[in-house]
Amino acid sequence: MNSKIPEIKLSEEQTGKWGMVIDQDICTGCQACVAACAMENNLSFVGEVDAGYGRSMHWIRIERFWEGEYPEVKMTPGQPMMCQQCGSAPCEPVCPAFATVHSQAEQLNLQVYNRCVGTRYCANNCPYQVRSFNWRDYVRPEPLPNQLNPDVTVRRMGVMEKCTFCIQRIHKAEDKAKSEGRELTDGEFTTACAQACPANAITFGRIDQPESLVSQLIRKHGHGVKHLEELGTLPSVTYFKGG
Amino acid sequence: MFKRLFDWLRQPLGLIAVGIVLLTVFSLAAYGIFLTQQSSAQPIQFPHRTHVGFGIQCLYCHPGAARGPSAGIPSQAKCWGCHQQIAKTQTSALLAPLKQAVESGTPIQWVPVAMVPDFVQFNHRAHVAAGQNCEDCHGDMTLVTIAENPQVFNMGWCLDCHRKAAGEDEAKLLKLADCGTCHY
Amino acid sequence: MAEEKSILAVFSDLEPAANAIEHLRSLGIHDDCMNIISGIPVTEAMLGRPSQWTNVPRIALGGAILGFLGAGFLVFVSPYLYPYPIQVSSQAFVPGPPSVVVLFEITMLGMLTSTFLGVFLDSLFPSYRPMKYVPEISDGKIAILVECAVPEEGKVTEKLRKMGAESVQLAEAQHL
Amino acid sequence: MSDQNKPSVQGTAGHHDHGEEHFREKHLLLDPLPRGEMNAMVMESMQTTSWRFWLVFAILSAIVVYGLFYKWGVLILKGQGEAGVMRPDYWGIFLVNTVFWIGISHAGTFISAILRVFKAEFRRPFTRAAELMTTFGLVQAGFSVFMHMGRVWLAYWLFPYANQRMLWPNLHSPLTWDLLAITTYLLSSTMYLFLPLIPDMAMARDRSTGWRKTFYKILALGFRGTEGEWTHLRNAMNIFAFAIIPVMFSVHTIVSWDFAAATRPGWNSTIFGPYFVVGALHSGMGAVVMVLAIVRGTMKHMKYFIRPEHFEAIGKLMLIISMGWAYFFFNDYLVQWYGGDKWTKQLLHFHEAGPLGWMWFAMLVFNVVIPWSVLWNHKWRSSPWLIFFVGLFINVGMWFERYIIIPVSVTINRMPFTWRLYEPAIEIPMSIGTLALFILLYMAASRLVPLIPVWEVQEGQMAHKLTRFGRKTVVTVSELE
Amino acid sequence: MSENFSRRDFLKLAGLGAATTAVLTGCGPASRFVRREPYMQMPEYTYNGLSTYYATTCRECAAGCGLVVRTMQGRAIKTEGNTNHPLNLGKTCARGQATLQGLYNPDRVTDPIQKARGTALGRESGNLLDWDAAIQVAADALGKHKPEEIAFLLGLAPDHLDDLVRELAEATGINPPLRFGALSMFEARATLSRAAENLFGKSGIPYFDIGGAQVVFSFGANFLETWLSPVSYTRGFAQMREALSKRRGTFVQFEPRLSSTGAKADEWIPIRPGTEALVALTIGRLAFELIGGALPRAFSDVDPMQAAAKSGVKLETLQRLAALFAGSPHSLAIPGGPALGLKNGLSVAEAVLALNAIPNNFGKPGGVFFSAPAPGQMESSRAASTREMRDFITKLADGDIKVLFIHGVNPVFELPAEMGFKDALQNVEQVISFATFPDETALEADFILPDHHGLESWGYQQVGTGTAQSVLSGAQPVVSPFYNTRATVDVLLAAAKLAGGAFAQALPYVDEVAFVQHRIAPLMRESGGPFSAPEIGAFSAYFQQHGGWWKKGTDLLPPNPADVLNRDLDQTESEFVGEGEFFLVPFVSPTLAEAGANKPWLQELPDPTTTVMWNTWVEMNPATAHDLHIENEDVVVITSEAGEVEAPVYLYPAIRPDTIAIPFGQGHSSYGRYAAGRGANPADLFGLHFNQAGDLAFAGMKVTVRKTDRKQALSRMESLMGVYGEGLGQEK
Repeated sequence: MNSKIPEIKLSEEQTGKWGMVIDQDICTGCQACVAACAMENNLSFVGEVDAGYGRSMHWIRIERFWEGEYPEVKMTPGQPMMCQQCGSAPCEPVCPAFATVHSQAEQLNLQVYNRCVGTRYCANNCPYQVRSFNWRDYVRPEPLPNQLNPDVTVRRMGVMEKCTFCIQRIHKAEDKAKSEGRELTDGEFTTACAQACPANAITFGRIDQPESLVSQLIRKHGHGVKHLEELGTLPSVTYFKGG
Repeated sequence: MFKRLFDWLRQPLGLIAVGIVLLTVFSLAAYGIFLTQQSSAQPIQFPHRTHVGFGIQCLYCHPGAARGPSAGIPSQAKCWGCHQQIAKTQTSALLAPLKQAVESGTPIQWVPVAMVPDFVQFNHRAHVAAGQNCEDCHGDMTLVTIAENPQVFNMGWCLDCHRKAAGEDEAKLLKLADCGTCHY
Repeated sequence: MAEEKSILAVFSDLEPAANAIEHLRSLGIHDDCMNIISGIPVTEAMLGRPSQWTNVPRIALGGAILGFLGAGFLVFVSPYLYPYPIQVSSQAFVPGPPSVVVLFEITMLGMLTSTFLGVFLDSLFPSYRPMKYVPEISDGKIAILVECAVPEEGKVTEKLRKMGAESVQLAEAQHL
Repeated sequence: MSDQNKPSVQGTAGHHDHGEEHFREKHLLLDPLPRGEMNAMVMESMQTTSWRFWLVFAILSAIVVYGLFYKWGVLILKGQGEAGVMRPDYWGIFLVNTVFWIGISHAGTFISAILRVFKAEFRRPFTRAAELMTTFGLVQAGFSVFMHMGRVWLAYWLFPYANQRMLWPNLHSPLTWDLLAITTYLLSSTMYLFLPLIPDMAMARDRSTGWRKTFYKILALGFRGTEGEWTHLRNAMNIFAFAIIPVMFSVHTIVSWDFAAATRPGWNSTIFGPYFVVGALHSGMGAVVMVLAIVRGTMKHMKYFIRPEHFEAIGKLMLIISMGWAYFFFNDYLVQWYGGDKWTKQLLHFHEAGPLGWMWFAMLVFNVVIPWSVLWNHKWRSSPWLIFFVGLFINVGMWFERYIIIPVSVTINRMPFTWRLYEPAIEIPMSIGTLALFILLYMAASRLVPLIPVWEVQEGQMAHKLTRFGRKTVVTVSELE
Repeated sequence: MSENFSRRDFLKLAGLGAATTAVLTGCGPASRFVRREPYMQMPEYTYNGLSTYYATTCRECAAGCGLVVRTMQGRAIKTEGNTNHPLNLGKTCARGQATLQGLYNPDRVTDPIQKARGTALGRESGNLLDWDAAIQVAADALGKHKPEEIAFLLGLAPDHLDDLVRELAEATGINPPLRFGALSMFEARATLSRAAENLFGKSGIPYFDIGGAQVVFSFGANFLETWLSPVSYTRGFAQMREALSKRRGTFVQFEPRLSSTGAKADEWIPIRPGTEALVALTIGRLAFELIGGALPRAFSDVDPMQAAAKSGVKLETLQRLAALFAGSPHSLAIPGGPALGLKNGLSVAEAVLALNAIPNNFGKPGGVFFSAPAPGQMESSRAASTREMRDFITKLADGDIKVLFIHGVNPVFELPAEMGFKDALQNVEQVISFATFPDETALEADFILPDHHGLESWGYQQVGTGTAQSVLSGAQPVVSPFYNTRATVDVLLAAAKLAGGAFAQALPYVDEVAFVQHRIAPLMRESGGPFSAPEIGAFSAYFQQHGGWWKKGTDLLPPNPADVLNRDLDQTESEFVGEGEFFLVPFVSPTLAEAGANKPWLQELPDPTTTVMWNTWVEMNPATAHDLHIENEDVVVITSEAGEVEAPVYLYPAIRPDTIAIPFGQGHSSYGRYAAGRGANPADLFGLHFNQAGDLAFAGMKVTVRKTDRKQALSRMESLMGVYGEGLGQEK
């Protein structure tokens, strides 16, 4: 019996540790982040039929809608939608196998692939619909597997997956900083999507440190939006609608 | 016909026979599964004991352990660096595979001994930096010829050590016992 | 006991069976030596028999307590057994309302399972040894099984016949 | 058997008048037959099979082998992609079937527990028939849950056991509660099916030979019918009758919490618990009348045991339950309509006007309009075949209801960019396979297990008699315990 | 240096990789049977389990962005942008990210092969050669023909191969290499260059400083998709929009079909195709009227009323836009995209460029420049226009060319079928392709002598279109070649040596690396670079390590604005070819471009505007479709004077009712399993009409649309229900 486990209760105000800000005003919807994510995180491609049927494995997708009718029609700014790493995530408590849990060290929603038995309750309960399920064992013909990132587990059939905020990069950077006996600095590393974004619309960093770039951006913009905040999910991604 | 067979099976001798058949089938199945879990033999009967006995440090051949996630298998050039100066290399039957591999330029097909599953992200560096010695996990290499792992690397075993390492430090425990520390 | 013989008398109706029991009692045969076997549940009161002792409710209670304790272990102890803290959403390790659900279900499971097992324990089920029985019983007849050292076997048999028993016989244990 | 062997009610009633024939014809419990004769009838009904029976049996077996086992193998090997599930409809027909079969299973408990507690005497001949449905229905529900899982070979991870990862199931998850509840319910309803079966097994044991004798001997556990055995049995059944009622309610309530606890629009409703329970009873009672009508029509001697009075009585219950369902449905609908957020309103609109709007209206017609228009009439609801079709409609309607709640409703979520309509694929043969397995199990059971609890019927016949009050003959029931 | 990298060294430690690629089976059997192979000789800069990063250049388009590729145990794991590279500053586009899927593509050409023309790649249709034989083939091709019978067709990128062949051509008299790519066709580079020449007296690709602009008017320029240098221009766009540091810039897009660039505009003006020049000049006139002063000659002729009527843009709108444009000292007008692919494309380019004279932003921040010339950029080296390609094809068809070497371009797919490239090849004795992938052109060759993938090869690339600095982007192999391929430069060097004579003298280099070093050697003497070294070995190493060489300050050339407005500018509307009722706007798929179709993840990227994956679609206004009784995903046949194309309809709300649009990028008949047989190629529709500068008038057609009775579901990321309300039922 381990009585020393601290019980953490997240309050309404508490922010997470890692966060992201996305400036929709400059997001061009170019899909570079989507491609970067797929390359970094060993995402499977699923082919035309499955992709069209809503089974694509994208961890990040760019949403866009239309406003008005021709000729006054406008495309709404691209809205990159990925796991919002909720502070109080609806996906977590419903997993019967503890496959998706809250990391107290990193304040992220973890998906432990090997623990997943595939009930898909988490995905069902995710208000952002950002979880993807391995509906099949999607084939990567040889030699495509050569590009697999050894830092990221290759998922197989029947397992849920989602954006991890590139936790492998977090660990790598933390490990590097530790080996050099220093603290991790802001901007030392970033997620694959933020790294690729040609418009620099995505910024990643510590939202619990007031001096970090993300915190500064949130303060400066002043009108950031968190999606479906009204559900009390405490998301870690802030969107600037701009315009 | 069937009825006679059925009747025969119902008497004690028949029941014993059924039992024996079931037991045999089950044992064979279990053995079959057991066989699939066995790794094959090493290409070279590498005697860790001898090498450690010469005073060679673990990190001499596996320097990756201090630097990064993987300890690594030494390159064949490294093996040859010493062995080409040793006369026995040319004669010993046990060393023939090494000689052959180096001369023909074919890689040696080592069979990994210490492995964690693919969904576990293990980093040697952090463990070495935390003061773990190689033998804490891999056993005392002075005692073995062909390396074999003294324990199964399962999650309970990992966590046991992580908990001890954390001691009373709550923040450290949170970090060391976080699912996301190893699984992503 | 010296010589023990059992007598099995089959009655087709309640009334004569009840009378027979009374008469047997007057012959000095103790209630404990009599057993009634019937094809329908005949309550003790119908035949004027002392009420039966059953442990089933107690076993059920015991099972419920066991179930509750087991559930309590799962609910209150197991979250602290983890060597690592598992946090889901912003819920406490031991969440209130869900605990009630688990406590209820497992308690009920314990209780009902033990009730079931209680029947087995109390009735010594399953038992495939030879037993004193006649198949007519399952046609709704009522049989009185006298199972003690009977001093006057003939007299008892006689009496039972007189009381309207369809058949009276020395009961032999047989495979059912 | 002679006439004297008839239960003692005969002797005391002994009063013949013109009304008595009418009563006897109508009520099983006033139309006693010697126990031996009833035993023989039940035994004969079990042992009689026509070629039609075997034909149906063979066809169903083929369907089960193909639709259930073969297709399930395909599903396991190739993954859930073989089914029609996707984002956002992560849950499909398998869970519809789960809810449906759990619903069906509620009827057995309702009849044999609630009606037993309230001493509704008409239950006596068909408690077993209903209880069998409970058990077999739950088997299908369990199968359906496992079909749904992405990695079903790891299903054992959901059970609490001490593993080397030191992980226990997540007690926060409604699915874990569900698993516990269904396990509890399956075990307890099976036990509750078995307890009253023991005396009947003893009866069958005494009347059969060959393999049947062995079979019944094993299952009768050596029951003779001693005072002690009966007492333990009665006590246990009493405990069960009371205790299984809350379990039954909890099961479907927890099933509803799988949905109600989620953040989905349209699901997050506090009334889902009772709504689901009533819905379960609705489909369950519908299934009971269907089974009874078929049993009565196809099995020998069953016309004696199962009479129009029983359909009439169940029909009344069905009418009440249908009203209850309509009440809860309307309650849920109104509140969502009135106060729901924009997504909920979109969802309600989608239910009615979306591509599956016909299903929504069919659900209302099948669940409310048809039962109400038929069941109010005493004569109509006494007709086995008419009520069979009412039951059929209700079951289809209730399946539609679950289909609307699960795959249709999850189409509409808070991310309109992902809305997509669910198109079932491998689920269809597998669902048919599940249904076939249910019927198959029931058919097999009908030939292996006495469908009529003879001793309970006899007990009931003993307790009922006709008494004359002045000029009027009425039925009186005495409590035997 | 290249000898130091043997395939063996790189790939010998398969172990960890194998363990990684071994599927996630838990403790199951699969992980028990892993073998680990040690390095034979571990490179000194490699550590077990640690990544090594190599700087190189992205070859997915001709822009020349710098990449840093993460490699591990000899495998390329991830491409990332080179943060020091002035062009992309650490950023990449989707195609750059997916470049590894080309490197490890299952359908690469693995060995040199001799094959029958027009057959798919396979054992039965050809016989594998060893490299000695292959080089002999190339040597014979060079040595046994007259120089004027030898021609090279190269890709769009101005790289070291281009320089090498150019040197060869100068020394031996073979035909100078032609550089071409579908992107240059759709970007109408020749038109831009000619317009600059006409206005400023100097040809060259203009550079638009979008980042410094306050108001941007883009006439069809799809600079956020795949136009000249998409990453660099996207960064410029972001800077323009950067609301935190300064006033948020305004962006107006004039185009008949809302492109994904236009989708980012504050205002989209759906002008009638063909009236771009007119509208630009009208805005110029109105702006001048607002500013006051004498109307310059360029704008004096336009009649705003008439222009409004012709273009379908309200006069008030034009006036408002003119005021907006005139109101800022940093207003920028950019011509591009389909607007230049009109028959009067040059007029459009001139008119729009002339607009920049209103705030006179030539050579000023937020204005128009000439791109900084890359170090060593040859004046003669520029991409061929489509008309030049037509002339070349005529030459081929006439049998003037006996030997054709093709590298890095796929004209059979990219050029309009009408041009008859494929047929013209029949009159070429020998076609030798250096293709990495079995694309349509490679299959028409007699020999394929496969080049390395870009990530396996040495080289450099001149960056000429999107940067303010003078950049020579360096390339080096990040992994050793995966297959039995060989660098084309090495093949040519060896072949030239074998061929002897003038060829051997022309190319005295030992190998590719030596040639690259020879070419970059002059940079050692240049000042202002990021590094310096006294001798070429070190300098070359630095060059590869940094990912290239660039000057620190800007090297943009200001254009000469003197004559811009003092001329007559053509305002007539463009003519359209064909009888159809619809204007056709072909555009390059932003995610696939011309060569991305064989990379599965690029196929699975949703198109930014339609979110369609894996297929071709035809965009049509919903109102038009309604009139024609066409529904979403009905297959239609588009007929132009040149051909027919079949594709399903996408009801696109932001397109003019008289216009349809179709993306370019799919419709391959070969090019690997992910590309072949997928979608349709709009190049089949293009007739041989050119604008005044010789670029193809690909947007200058009118086409007919015929509905078929088939439907084909489009694979979309979006929800038809959620985005368009389709299938949700009628609103109450």
